[in-house]
Amino acid sequence: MSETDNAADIVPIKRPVRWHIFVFMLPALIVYSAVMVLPLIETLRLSLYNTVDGQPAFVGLANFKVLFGDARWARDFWNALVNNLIFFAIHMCVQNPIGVALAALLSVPKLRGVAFYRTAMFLPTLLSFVIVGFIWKLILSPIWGVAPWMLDLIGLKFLFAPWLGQSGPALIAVSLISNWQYIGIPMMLIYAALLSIPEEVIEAAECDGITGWAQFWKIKLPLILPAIGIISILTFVGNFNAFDLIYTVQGALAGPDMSTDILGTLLYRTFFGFQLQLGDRSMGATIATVMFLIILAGVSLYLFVIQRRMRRYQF
Amino acid sequence: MSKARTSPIRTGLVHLALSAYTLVALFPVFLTIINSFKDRASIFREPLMIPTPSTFSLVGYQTVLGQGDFATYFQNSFIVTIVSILLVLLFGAMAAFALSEYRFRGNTLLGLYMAIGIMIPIRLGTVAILQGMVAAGLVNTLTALVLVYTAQGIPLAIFILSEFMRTVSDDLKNAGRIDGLSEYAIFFRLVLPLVRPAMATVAVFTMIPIWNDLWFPLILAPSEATKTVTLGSQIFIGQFVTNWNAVLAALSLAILPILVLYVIFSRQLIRGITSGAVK
Amino acid sequence: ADVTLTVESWRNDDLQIWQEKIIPAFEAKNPGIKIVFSPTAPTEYNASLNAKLDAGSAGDIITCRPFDASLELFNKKQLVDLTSLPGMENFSPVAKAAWTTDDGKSTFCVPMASVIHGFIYNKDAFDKLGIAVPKTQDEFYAALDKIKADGTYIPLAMGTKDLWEAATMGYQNIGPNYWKGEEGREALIAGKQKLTDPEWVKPFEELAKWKPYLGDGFEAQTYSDSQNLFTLGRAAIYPAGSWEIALFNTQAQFKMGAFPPPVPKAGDTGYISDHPDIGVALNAKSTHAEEAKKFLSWVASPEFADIYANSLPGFFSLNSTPVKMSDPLAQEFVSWRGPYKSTVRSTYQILSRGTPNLENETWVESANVINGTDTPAVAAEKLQKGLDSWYKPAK
Amino acid sequence: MGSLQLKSIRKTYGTHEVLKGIDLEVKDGEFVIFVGPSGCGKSTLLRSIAGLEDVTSGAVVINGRDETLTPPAKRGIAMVFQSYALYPHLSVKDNMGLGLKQAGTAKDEIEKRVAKASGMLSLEPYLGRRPAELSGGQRQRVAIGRAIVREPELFLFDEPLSNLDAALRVQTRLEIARLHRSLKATMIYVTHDQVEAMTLADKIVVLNAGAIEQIGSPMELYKRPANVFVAGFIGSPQMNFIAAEKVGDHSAKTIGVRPEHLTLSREHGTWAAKVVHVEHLGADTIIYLESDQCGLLTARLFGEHQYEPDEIVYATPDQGHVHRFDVDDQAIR
Amino acid sequence: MGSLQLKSIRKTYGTHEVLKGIDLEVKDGEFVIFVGPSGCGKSTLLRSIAGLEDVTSGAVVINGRDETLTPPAKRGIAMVFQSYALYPHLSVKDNMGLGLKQAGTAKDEIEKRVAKASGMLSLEPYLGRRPAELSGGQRQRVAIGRAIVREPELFLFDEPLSNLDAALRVQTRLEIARLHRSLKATMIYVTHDQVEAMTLADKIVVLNAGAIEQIGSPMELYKRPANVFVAGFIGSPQMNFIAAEKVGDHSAKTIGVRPEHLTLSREHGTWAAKVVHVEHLGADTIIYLESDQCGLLTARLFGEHQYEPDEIVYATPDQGHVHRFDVDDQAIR
Ligand SMILES: Nc1ncnc2c1ncn2[C@@H]1O[C@H](COP(=O)(O)OP(=O)(O)OP(=O)(O)O)[C@@H](O)[C@H]1O
Ligand SMILES: Nc1ncnc2c1ncn2[C@@H]1O[C@H](COP(=O)(O)OP(=O)(O)OP(=O)(O)O)[C@@H](O)[C@H]1O
Ligand SMILES: [Mg+2]
Ligand SMILES: [Mg+2]
Repeated sequence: MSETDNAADIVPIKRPVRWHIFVFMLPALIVYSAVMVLPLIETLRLSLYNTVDGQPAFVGLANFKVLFGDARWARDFWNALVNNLIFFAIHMCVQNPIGVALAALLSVPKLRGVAFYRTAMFLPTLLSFVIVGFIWKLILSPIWGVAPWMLDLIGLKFLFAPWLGQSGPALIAVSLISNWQYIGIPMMLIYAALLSIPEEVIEAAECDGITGWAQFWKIKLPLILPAIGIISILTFVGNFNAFDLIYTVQGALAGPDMSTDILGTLLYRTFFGFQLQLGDRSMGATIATVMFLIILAGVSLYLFVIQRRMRRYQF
Repeated sequence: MSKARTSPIRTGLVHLALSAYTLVALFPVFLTIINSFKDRASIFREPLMIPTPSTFSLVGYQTVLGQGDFATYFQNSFIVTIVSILLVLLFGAMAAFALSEYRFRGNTLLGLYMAIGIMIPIRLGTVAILQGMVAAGLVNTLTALVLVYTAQGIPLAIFILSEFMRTVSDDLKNAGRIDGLSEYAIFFRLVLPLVRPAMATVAVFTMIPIWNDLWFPLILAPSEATKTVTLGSQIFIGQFVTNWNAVLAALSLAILPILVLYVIFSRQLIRGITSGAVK
Repeated sequence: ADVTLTVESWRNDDLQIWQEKIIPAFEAKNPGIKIVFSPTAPTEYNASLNAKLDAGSAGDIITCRPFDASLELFNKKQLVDLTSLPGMENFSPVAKAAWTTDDGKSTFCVPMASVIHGFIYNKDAFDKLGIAVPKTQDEFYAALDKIKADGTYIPLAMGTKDLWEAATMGYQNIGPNYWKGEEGREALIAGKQKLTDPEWVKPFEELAKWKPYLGDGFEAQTYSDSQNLFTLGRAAIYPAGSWEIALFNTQAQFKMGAFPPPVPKAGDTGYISDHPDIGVALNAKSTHAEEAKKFLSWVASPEFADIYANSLPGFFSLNSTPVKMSDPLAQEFVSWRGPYKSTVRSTYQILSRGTPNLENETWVESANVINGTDTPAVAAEKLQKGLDSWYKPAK
Repeated sequence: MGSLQLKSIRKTYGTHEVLKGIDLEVKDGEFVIFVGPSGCGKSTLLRSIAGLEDVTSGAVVINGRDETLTPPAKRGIAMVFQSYALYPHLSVKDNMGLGLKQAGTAKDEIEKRVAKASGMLSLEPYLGRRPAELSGGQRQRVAIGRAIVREPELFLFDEPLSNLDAALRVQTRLEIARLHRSLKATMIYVTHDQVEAMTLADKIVVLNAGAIEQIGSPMELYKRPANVFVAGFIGSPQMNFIAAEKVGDHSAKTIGVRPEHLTLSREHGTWAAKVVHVEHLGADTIIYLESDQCGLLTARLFGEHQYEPDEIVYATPDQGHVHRFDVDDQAIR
Repeated sequence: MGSLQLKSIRKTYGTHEVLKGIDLEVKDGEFVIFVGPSGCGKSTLLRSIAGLEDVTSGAVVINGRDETLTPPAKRGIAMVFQSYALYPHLSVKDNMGLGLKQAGTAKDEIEKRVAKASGMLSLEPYLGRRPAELSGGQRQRVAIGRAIVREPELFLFDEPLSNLDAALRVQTRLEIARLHRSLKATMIYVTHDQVEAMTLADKIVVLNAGAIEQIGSPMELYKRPANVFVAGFIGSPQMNFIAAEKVGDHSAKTIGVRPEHLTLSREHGTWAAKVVHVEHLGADTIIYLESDQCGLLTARLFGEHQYEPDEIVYATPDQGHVHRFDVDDQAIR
């Protein structure tokens, strides 16, 4: 095993052109740029345009001024941002730790039935939003009451409330549903990372008396830290782009009273319109640009600061 | 002989924890499936009951299967999903290798550029994509979907794979170089096999949004011949009336193939691929 | 070769009717033209249609949402002016209003159907409890109290989870009685009335009174929960739209009746919301405009009206030629058209063109009022403020 | 205390039987060395003692208790892995200290022991480095250091010195011997180095293809190998084996003479032979001979000697040091 | 052809200079062995030759062409890594065959060469296994096999025999020597084993702390070490160094006598000393002495000898074999 130190390589000046780098990059670069980046840039560009007197016109940063300056836009935006942060925090505190823990349990050597557990626990992640929304609405519904019934079984029925319909709990409830759905992602990534830890190192730890939890904390966790970094950034990106689940569970208006509105729902409602609200591509693109900048900041922080500092170990 | 390194108590606790979460994970799915086999009244009257002879009903499935050419839909979904996954894995892994293996100027910036795709929902680019596809004459072809999904999957693939590729021992790659392997051979013969678990992970992560996507099939390939399962079954999600039997049946049906794909890919999640390589 | 016309629609529930009745009827008369009905999930319809129209890959025939959504498409020249389409004369200007430009000059969709609001009730329950059909507000609450006291039934099957239920089935249902239908609506558009005026606050006050009559946990009760509560016989009254009729007929195991929104005092003029909901238009990029116009003319014909209204009871034809409907519940609804004054939903025309969107805000506030999170006055004030922020009525 | 008993340990991988019933008794404080050809099962046996491999059958008894099912952490052992198995994310210092820290040893005590071990292994300059920044030999020393700081009752060393240079090897060997004496710990040690085996061991266990060929003190094995295998395996260069018939001995099948027990003379001797190749090691000279009578012979002479290829010399076996083996390859005593 | 020239190769890791300007010339077909203490930079130098490390400055010239920037794949070399670096997902056979396959060698030719190499290394039974299923020595042999099947002009071996048992080591050593002769390939070899170094090398390069101490033939280094370092490094047990003053020699700072050049006698001799420890290796006996005059002394005697600790003996240096060093630790000739 050895470890790379990214900075240490000293590249001699006149290295021959390494064509293979181009070859490796090219297919991805072409497909991705043509089908994804160009259309997206085309869209983001709209944030600098708006309809003036029925004609599309370049308006500079006026759209951004509206978004942050107009009381209603700003209120919606900040509300969505705050909700989004809560949404993200819940994912980081619930989904990822549980996902990591499950992966750790699954990777216990010589455990029977791992494939079954793994598949079962990943199943929610395979489901489409429609089914997740439907089934959880059914479960949490006070009318059809699977949840009240089950709480009743353990004598806690009094705890039940129509969570999805109450401003406070709705966001938490939706976040937890999303956690339930997506737990497979961190689980699988971490599991894959754990599998690549050489067995000898674990054996050495066993001999050293480092077992169980201590082994996880002191040996495995540091070795899979890059994977943890990835799930964090993926969660961040995923959460700040999320919208489907809230759409299906709480509707486009992210009720009650906008309490589950996150940036994604705000964006989609604005961009594509909803019901009588016509799609507003310019303002939609403006919101998208702001979201993009937020996410870009996070990803850059990760790529340029965290990822560079992170030590990787080769096996 | 039982095992020295696996104490029964610890194993028991592990099983307990895993089973507990398995229940949490499976219960809603279980609800979906049992209810898809019930008539409408009992779905709502007794959502928790397993189907009894009196409540058992295949009406949902009959509706679904009578509603269109589901064999074709499944075939389309399979083609689109599999081809896209293959392309994403291939292109993504190649780019990830270039980014993680070689130091060159602009490396990180290029990495950042390739990550833009996970930062903006691709749906926002719909109009331009659709215009492009119209111009290229690809509307209502599976190729259009494959292209979009490949582009959509590449950023995540690069993100994950490059991290995993960094953990492949340099000594190993160097041994390959000494052995006269070209950089391509090193990639295909050494690195790819060694990041199998990561490839499986990426395959699964790529597959889910593709399989479940409604939007692009709707926009790019809504014709009968190119419909995907998800698009085919969205018929049942009505405006005012919702045919829950059919929804449940359609969705239960749609889980199965993706579950099969998952099981296939997850078999690549194997332990100790790299053991015995270096000391 | 045959010309194939594709119909874009959000009405995926109608797929069977199109395939089994409408299309065969048309194709039989028009050899050489094939129709493909290609519905989309309603939540995706507007967005996907817009994208396809922009890129030029949309179908020939476009199903129209009422008012601004379609007007926008027409303004972008994506829909063809159908003012002079043969068959258009079968519709009154009122019927065409939802798809006509503000200046009334051009009509761009052939009206297909409207929906009427009211209340559907469980006749068996009413009979059992000895309740007469309420005509006034007082009778209405008396009936609700009686049902509630009995305890067998949930008095009102409505939830606020999906928001629009509260607004559409509640506010827009009973509202016209207070703002006097078209009179109030036009005054609002003209800027002569405000949403904070008593005419417009009153409906909220009524809604607020509904809370005790709703089922447990109504805050999380979804639209389909409400439907099921009613059709499974657990609720007595269902604030409805006429589109429910077809489904309820197949699902309810009891006799049903309907009554229009109760008037405030006996003798008051009653108003109903008779809302144009669906029309069809011609895609400007269609390569088969002639054939498509043939089809549209056919949609404008009494023949189509008859097929459509009878296969979809609850969607009432807007055709001037009366359609004979066989469904009793549908007949009940349509019978109100005479004695009651018709109006369209207050927020649909012009007032939802800006941001914040009045319709959406109305959804949110209606739910808030019922949930008790906003008082009627506060709700009305919020709505008016939102409207003021962008709507400047012509003085 | 650190006694160990192995009771007919068997281990199979699939159908391949790697350990074929190993019985062994190691007394408290003994230094036992396993030797045997590559792949004979030494590491597997060591890992079985540690509890890292589940034996297929048999029992591992440590300090009188059957510990076959005890997890490695509870066996009170320290092990040096043949593949080092260092913690890649920890510095040299932490690699050594982690086990102690886990056991709750006081901080300054850890410091002290790590300092001592790294001094002993000349690792001080590298304490802050991570394994990836070390040379092969340095890594191996860290692995040794990690084991010895823990001062357990039972040490398992798997070829711990194979990547060290001669000087360091001697030095480390002496340190291990000193450690053995001072801790009174039991040590089990795998090595391919004859010198190590001869100098360190109280008892050498010769393994071959998963079975024990002979157990004995170093000199016992050298002087009285029980069979041809042990005779050939112990001692380098290897013992010369000569078909007994060829030299007129009919009571044995094979006779064996170690290279150092052949005397060469240019004038006369028992067996005439031709010089094939000469290796000058400085302190010794190895001469490869070919004789019609006995086939290939190797002779080892002390100091430097000049013999030229193709020269004819006479080799005489040292009479007290001729080994005789029967048809079953067992030594005849 | 496989000549090699290193021109003041320097390599730094961060601020740590690992190679401090190495100049070396290896002629076509030569067998060069690098020896030196653990961590002195042998592997780094080998890796620089292979092109796996970018040298900080200097040039690597192969066959007269400057190949400093040529990628490893194009240098026509084969290398055995100290850490083996086997392809973990390939069977033993494929591990060996991959390079050939890549070069487009015909299938049966690959088969043949792999079969030959695995025969040579006794790997036949393991051809279908993956590295994880092999013992340490078997892995090492696979690494050797992988290098030799390619039959390139330049071989780089990094401690290739360290995990092999004595018999196999001798055998493999001979195979490598034979390979060297038959392929006429140039070989560069790192080892800690003195016997290997002495028997295989045409030329030994003694490295210390990143610099070359001496280059010469094995016997040259043994007989005429250029300085104290080389004198101490070559030969095992180490040469005895005695402060020259103590023994009355004022023209030198240190004198050195190898253990094998000390004669012991119970009766008389130059230096009186007390026996401290005796090691019986069978063929040799190592006796550790302590003398008031010269400090610790090691003597190596051929065969078995009985000396008891605390006995007083007299050690006499072999006059022709006394080395003298000046204040700069350089040999005085
Ligand atoms: N990546 C690195 N970063 C910093 N120092 C390093 C790195 N790799 C090696 N070194 C140091 O460089 C020196 C030379 O290492 P090298 O591996 O060449 O030694 P070596 O002579 O092969 O030793 P050994 O006989 O123990 O294998 C060592 O002191 C080592 O600690
Ligand atoms: N996982 C495995 N599956 C199958 N066979 C294995 C496995 N591990 C080891 N073996 C085989 O078991 C035998 C014993 O291996 P072991 O590592 O104990 O040998 P060793 O005596 O330590 O050899 P060395 O001196 O080469 O390290 C070897 O022949 C090896 O090929
Ligand atoms: Mg071993
Ligand atoms: Mg080295």
